[in-house]
Amino acid sequence: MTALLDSIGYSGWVLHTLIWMPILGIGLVLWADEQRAKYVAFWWSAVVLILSLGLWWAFDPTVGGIQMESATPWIKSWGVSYALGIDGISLFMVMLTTFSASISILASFNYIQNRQRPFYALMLMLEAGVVGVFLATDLFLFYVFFELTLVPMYFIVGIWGGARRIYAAIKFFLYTALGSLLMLVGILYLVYRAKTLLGAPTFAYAELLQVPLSGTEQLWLFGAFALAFSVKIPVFPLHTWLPDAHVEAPTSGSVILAAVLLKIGTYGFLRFLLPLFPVAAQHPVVVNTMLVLAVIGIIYTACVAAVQSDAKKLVAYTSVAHMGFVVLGIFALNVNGLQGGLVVMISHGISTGALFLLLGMLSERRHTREIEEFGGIARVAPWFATAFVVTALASIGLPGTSGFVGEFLVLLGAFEDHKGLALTATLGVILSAYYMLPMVQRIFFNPLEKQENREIRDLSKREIVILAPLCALMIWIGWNPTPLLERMEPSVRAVIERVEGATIEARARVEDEVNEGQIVDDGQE
Amino acid sequence: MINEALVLSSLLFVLGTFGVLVRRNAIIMFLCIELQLNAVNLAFIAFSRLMGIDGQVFVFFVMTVAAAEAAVGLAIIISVFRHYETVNVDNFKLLRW
Amino acid sequence: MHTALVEGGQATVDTAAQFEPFFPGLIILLPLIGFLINGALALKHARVSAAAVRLGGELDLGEGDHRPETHTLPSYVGPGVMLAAFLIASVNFIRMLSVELHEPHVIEYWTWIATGTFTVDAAIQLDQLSILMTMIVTGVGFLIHVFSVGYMSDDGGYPRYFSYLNLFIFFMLVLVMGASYPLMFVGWEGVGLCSYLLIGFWFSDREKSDAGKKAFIVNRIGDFGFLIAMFLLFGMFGTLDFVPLFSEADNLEYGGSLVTAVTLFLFLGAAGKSAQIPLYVWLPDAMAGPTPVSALIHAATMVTAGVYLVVRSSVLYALSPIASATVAGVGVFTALFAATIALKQNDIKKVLAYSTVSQLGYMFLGVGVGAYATGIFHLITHAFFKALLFLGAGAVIHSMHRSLHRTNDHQDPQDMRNMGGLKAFMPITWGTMWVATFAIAGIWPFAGFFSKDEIIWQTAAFGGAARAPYPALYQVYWVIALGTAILTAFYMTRMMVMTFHGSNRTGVEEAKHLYEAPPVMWLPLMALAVLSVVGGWINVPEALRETFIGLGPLTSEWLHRWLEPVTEQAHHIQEFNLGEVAEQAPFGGGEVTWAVISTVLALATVLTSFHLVIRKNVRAAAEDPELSGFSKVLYHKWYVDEVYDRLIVQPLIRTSRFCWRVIDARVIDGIVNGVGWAARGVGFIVSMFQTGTVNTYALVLTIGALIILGVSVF
Amino acid sequence: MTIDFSRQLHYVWALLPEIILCVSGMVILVVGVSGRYRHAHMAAGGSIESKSGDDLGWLALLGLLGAAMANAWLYSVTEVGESSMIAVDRFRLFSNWIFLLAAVLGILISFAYVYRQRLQAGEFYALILFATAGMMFMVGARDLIVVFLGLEVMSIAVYTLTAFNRRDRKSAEGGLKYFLLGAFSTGFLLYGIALVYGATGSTNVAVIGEAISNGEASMGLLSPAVALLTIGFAFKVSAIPFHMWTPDVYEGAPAPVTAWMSAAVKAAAFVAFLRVFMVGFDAIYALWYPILWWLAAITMVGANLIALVQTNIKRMLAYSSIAHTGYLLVAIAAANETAAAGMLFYLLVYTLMNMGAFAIVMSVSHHSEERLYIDDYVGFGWSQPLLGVFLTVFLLSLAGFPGTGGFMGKIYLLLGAAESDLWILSVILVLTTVVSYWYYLRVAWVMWMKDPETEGQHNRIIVPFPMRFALLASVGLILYVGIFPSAALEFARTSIEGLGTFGGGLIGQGP
Repeated sequence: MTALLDSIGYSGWVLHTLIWMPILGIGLVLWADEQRAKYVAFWWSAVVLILSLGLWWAFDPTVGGIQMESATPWIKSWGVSYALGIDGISLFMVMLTTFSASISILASFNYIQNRQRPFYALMLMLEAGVVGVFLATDLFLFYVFFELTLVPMYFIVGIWGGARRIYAAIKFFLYTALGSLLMLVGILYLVYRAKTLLGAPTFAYAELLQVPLSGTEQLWLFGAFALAFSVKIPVFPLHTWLPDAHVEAPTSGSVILAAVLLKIGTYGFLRFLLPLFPVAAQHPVVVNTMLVLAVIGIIYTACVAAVQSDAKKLVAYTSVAHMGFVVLGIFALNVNGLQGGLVVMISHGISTGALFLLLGMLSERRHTREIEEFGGIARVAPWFATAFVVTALASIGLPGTSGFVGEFLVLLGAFEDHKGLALTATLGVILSAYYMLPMVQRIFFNPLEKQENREIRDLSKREIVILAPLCALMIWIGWNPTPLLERMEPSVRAVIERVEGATIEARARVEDEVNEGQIVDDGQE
Repeated sequence: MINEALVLSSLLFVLGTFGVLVRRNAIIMFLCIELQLNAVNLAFIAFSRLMGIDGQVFVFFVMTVAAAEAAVGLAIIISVFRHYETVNVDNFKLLRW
Repeated sequence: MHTALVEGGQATVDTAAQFEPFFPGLIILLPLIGFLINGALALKHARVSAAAVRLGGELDLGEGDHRPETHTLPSYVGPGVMLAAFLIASVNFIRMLSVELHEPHVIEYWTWIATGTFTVDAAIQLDQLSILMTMIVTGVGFLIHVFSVGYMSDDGGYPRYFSYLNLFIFFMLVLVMGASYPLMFVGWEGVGLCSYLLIGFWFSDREKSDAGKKAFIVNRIGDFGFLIAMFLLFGMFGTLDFVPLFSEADNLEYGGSLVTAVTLFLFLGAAGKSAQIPLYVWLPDAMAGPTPVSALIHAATMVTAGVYLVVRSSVLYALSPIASATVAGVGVFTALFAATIALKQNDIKKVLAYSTVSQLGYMFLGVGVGAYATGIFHLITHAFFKALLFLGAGAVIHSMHRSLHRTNDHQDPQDMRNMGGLKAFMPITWGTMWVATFAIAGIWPFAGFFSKDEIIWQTAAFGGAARAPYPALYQVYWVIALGTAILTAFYMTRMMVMTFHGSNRTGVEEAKHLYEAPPVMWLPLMALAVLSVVGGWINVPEALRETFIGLGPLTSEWLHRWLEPVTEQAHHIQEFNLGEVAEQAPFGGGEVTWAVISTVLALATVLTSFHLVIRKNVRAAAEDPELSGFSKVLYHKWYVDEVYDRLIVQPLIRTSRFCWRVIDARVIDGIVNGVGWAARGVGFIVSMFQTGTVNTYALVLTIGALIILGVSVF
Repeated sequence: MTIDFSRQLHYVWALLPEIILCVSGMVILVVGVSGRYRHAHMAAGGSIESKSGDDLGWLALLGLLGAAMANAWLYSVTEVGESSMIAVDRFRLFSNWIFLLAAVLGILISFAYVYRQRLQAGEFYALILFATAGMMFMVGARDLIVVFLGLEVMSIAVYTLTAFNRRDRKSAEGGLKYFLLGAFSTGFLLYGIALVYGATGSTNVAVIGEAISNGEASMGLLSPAVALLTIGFAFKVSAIPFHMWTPDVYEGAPAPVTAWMSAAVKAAAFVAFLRVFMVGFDAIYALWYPILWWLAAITMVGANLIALVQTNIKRMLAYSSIAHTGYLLVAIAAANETAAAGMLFYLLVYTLMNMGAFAIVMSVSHHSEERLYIDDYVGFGWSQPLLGVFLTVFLLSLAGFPGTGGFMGKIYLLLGAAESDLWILSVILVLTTVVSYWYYLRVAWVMWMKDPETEGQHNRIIVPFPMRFALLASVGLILYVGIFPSAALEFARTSIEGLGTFGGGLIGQGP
């Protein structure tokens, strides 16, 4: 396989292709006629997916740094370049994106009944944007893609969403934009520092890594970046946009949102926050703040999820809890925690994505998402129920599914230095059963009382095609995550080494400054 | 000498400003503005005693411009009067908030 | 995967040169294959029956040979894979018997999780303990599978049932054969999952579905402890594989706080899985599942996993006197507590459920006093007689159910008040169940006598050890254990009498439809009955064998010696730190004396209670008056469920609601929306300056000008 | 060619674009009052088919083309000798491009409006040309006298244009308000000029700068002078609290005039503002920097907040334009080369996007003054998808979204602010940008996301050819600049060269 890929120069063009193919697809979709747009969009995204699969082999798992790099000057006077690259952290995010994009397009065939062409065009635009976010190695380019993902999502939620779609869309948009614009100022600060150092401004990630920053500067910049990413993740208490957005979004929007958009935040932590501001990232106040927020997120949102009457909202809240695990893993600041965080990201993408797909299929059939409206559906739709139970179990981290591997590693990592917090976070294991099982029971089990429920159809062939790979992945990752882990490890190690490499003097300096009361940690408010 | 002239100029200017603030008749307001311009002219003339001829040249330009402004301004006031039958600015409140 | 297993098996033989495993991977793999086949059939069948449900009816299963193929194949595949697995396990067992195996035999298949600092392989560990557990699981499992063929024959979810059952065996084998804590945890939660699925097998019934959910959630509380223990262990040892971990454990300080924490958290896990106080509440509810499931999961195998866990970690427990005392204490109090509740239950399965909780308590008492092999011993005998009791109860319920169903009677088929006099209709069931009752009551020479007596004796001996940590405490334990044995004899006799003796209370018409279970069901009963008699003879202590109680040459202390490689490390620690155990019980008397006393007491209780209960006028459920006084408290299980609901469940739900409705919706969203509204409010107010009057504009302009002038000039 | 201002005739060459504009304006006036046009216009009765005024429009465009050619030609000349009243530098020429662009777009979008509203085409187009010439005077001025003259040439023409629609009450009212307040503020500006003259003895910006840095100026006169000049310019750029006229005038003025003036007048004022302050008052940066800091901050915050509650789209865009003033004031407060270049670039992009947005507002209102409420846009996107997408692009660009020129402009401004360490101001800028998202996106959601109660209310929208051209050009340029900004950025950056040396920006600290 590797030889075949080499012979076509795969690693030279694939990254560009993954961004530009979907953009090209926008044109194709708009050009196709209304009824065929969905097929065009699906097959196009499937081609992108297939192209991205080659990364599995083309990626060199021994390299810790960024590979397949390429950079073309874009805005010379600002030092901006169109620079792409991939490493163990972004590899799976990219594949997850192409995968969930295809899946969610396929899942929209019935759901989206009007204005199909713009819908699929926006989906492809979203795909391009998200892939770009994960591939960009230039902060300017990253920021551009980061913001570009907002627009299609805004319209997808706002146009094809539910009753309160506009509120949800604008809330999503403003929340995210607030954080990201402050990050922009942070980026510019870095660039300005780079300019005074190098003589010319640069946005290149590799060069910005070289910029020496004082402890105070790091803390401020960390705050700016962390706010942007924390909103995106979302970290408690910045999470309230998420349930609204999820509930109102059409199925495919929810899927993409859960599967990849949230990951942009945690990806940002791994790619930018930790390496760029290593001193701030290990400052005890910062670490403890982030960990406490993560743990609150895990416990609190699990509780809130449990009392939701809207199934989609319930799953939306569980997303916050899952992402809390990721943050916990990241700020454990060790190999286990980070790798676990990455696995949770992947696993959450698959399992929560699948849950949203299933709930979408359910509401397509019944036109409601109220849990109370269902009951006993396993009797009329046994395959549906099977898929749902498998997914739900993966979501609550049953061993043997992908969810367990990630959460286990996260908690293992967090436990090394933060026993109390990790112990509290582990309570999330109990709470996950507390929110998930009652929902499964009330929808699929219990007596089949309502006539409408009796008429619910089982999975169609298309739906099986959508769900089967997802379920297979959940179980495969649960039993054999090593191929994933070994591809991540060098990159994760590089991040850890960078953080640990930040000198002890620098750390001491920061502490002195804090003791003198010069800085206020604004990392999270 | 220059100080007295400047004080007078500024007094005139303040007077003009005050007029604009308190009067409601568009034409009177415009006249107050003219008063301000003349205050400036006075300052220019005063300065030009020390600084040379430029100031006096400037005054001519100001006068010319003031004349042009007067022409346009009065035309606009007439236009407004056609619609409102008044030149009291308190009545022109179609555009607000 | 098959080939990988076999190859892997052959590749790593040299860790124990003498022992040659015989396809051990297949033991695990076979039930998985069975699960896949049955699962596929179940899915296929489910579509058909779903179509029928959608039309408003139920699928007509037909009788006998006319059943759909989805129903015949599981009958062979389900028990078939179990038999095959049992045979392979037996081969391995026999091979192990013939060699001296001091070190566990670990077979690695693939790297499961490897992050660079933490590695755990998908590996199985063959040693004396795991092979024994494997034998129990596959052997008893096979019998119960066979029984199920008869018991479930009328059920619409037949293939689904067998797929769950096979899956359960798969996870149970992962649990007992896994070579590391994480892998054990996979099985640990996996069996929990299957338990959940099987308890809620008839998911259309809200109560049954609730029971499954309750089991899962309560188990997860235990799993929380297991997880924390694993994290602590990883911090202490840097590995979670059994072999390196336990060999490192020798270096730990005796009674250290870390090891105490680890063992206590592990015990939380064990308490969840094995239904000990305070997490026992799910097990009685779990009786909602099909009765063979209760026999397999909730009596013979899964619920004993906690005991297995403690024995597996015996090194750690031996190092922590506090944890051991806790284990023993929780065990003995659970034994007593559950036994009291069992006294007043009328549902035949509930009695057995509380009896199981109680017996599990005995096992924990055993492992808590350092008698690890004895704990396992009771686990084995209990697996035989409790499985037999449940299957017997299953046969009774099966018969009752069919009879009530045919006569359109809506009485509860599990309520003993509706039974009575069944001896006449079901003689085999009656006979085998009495065997089991004698066994559980601890009557010589049935299996339970040897195992339970050993536990009680070890408690006394441990409490009297030279440097025993809390001698008084152990004496209390010993007294309670003895007392509970009497209670056990009483409630079991009561159950037997109410079910099989006295007058028939089913009703005349119904009684015509009562009959003995088919051979496919009673054959396993017979097999288990035999085991319930002779099962105890594998481990008769030297002291008893010197007297007639030991049955002479028929018996041996085999189990103790067999498990010695697993437990010797723990025993060394214990001996080193506690000194020799006592030869005398607290009130004097040696092992033999007390064995005689206890069996006499038990026999006396059985006889007395038989006459007491048979004379009591038991009325059918519908006519039975409400209980009062202390009986009512016992009948209502000390109101523990209600207390939990009041103290834990409801507050949790209320807190959750508060978090959602107040913190999320009011506070956080309130701030978010408030900022939005405030911005627009300010905007609105500021826009009010835009009055439309030129003078206002000029005034604002002038004020601005004055400010700027002021700032720049002064 | 070299221009030597010691020879009076060379002023003609240096002012060639302005002269061409003035001449063509006069020609249009003369042609416009000739019987043919007057008659044709009246006879047609303002029906939409009448194209009588179009000829004059094309004539005006021809004049603009001539000016553009002259402007291009000026790139080839070099200036020698004493510094004069007129600058021939790239800074001026770049600004000229902005005015020419604004005028071209303004005229292109006016065609339909002019005949729908039966405006006198001749005077209308001529006044646009005159005003453009005034702007050019303003930005080319190295002498405060010329600045003043240019300002007045521009202002008087714009006053007239504001009140141009005599049939419309609002137009007249807006014109009056603009006129009164404009003249009032001119008084402050003039007084400032007088005091500068008194303090330094010159009205030439370069000489003033030298005098100040040599310490020859009287600070007692200079500080009120700078304050008064700030007030005068702040009025023209409509910074809060000197902005009060803006919403009223923008709402009252004929829509194409609003579109054009919101971009061009602001640009002219800003460029002159920048030149006077950065070249003339560079040495006393510390004196005026805090004033501009606060002006920028208050303007950004206030305008964005008020814009939130607007229901009329013209008025909303007016407040949005004030908000953009705030962003641009950051550049002046930063006062360094990057900021200056950023300002030029931003003005260019702002012209495109703001006029584009107004052009669509005009087509939705059927080239009249109706249906201007945001709620009238319900269902607009789906019945006019192309226009809807265009408006969305314009709004996203105004909001500063990546992929559009507005984003690049904002980044440029922020980079300028960064160089002067204006971090707090940068944060205010981005925070108020978030606020602005709300009202820009409100239009987007009204037109795409709300379901209309009545169908077909946007079916009769007509976009005549010139406006179509203007829209396509604007969208194309905005996207082009948003995706490939290098050429434009480079152009803006090189246009700053030779403007002067700035040292002031480097001493900036938080106020």
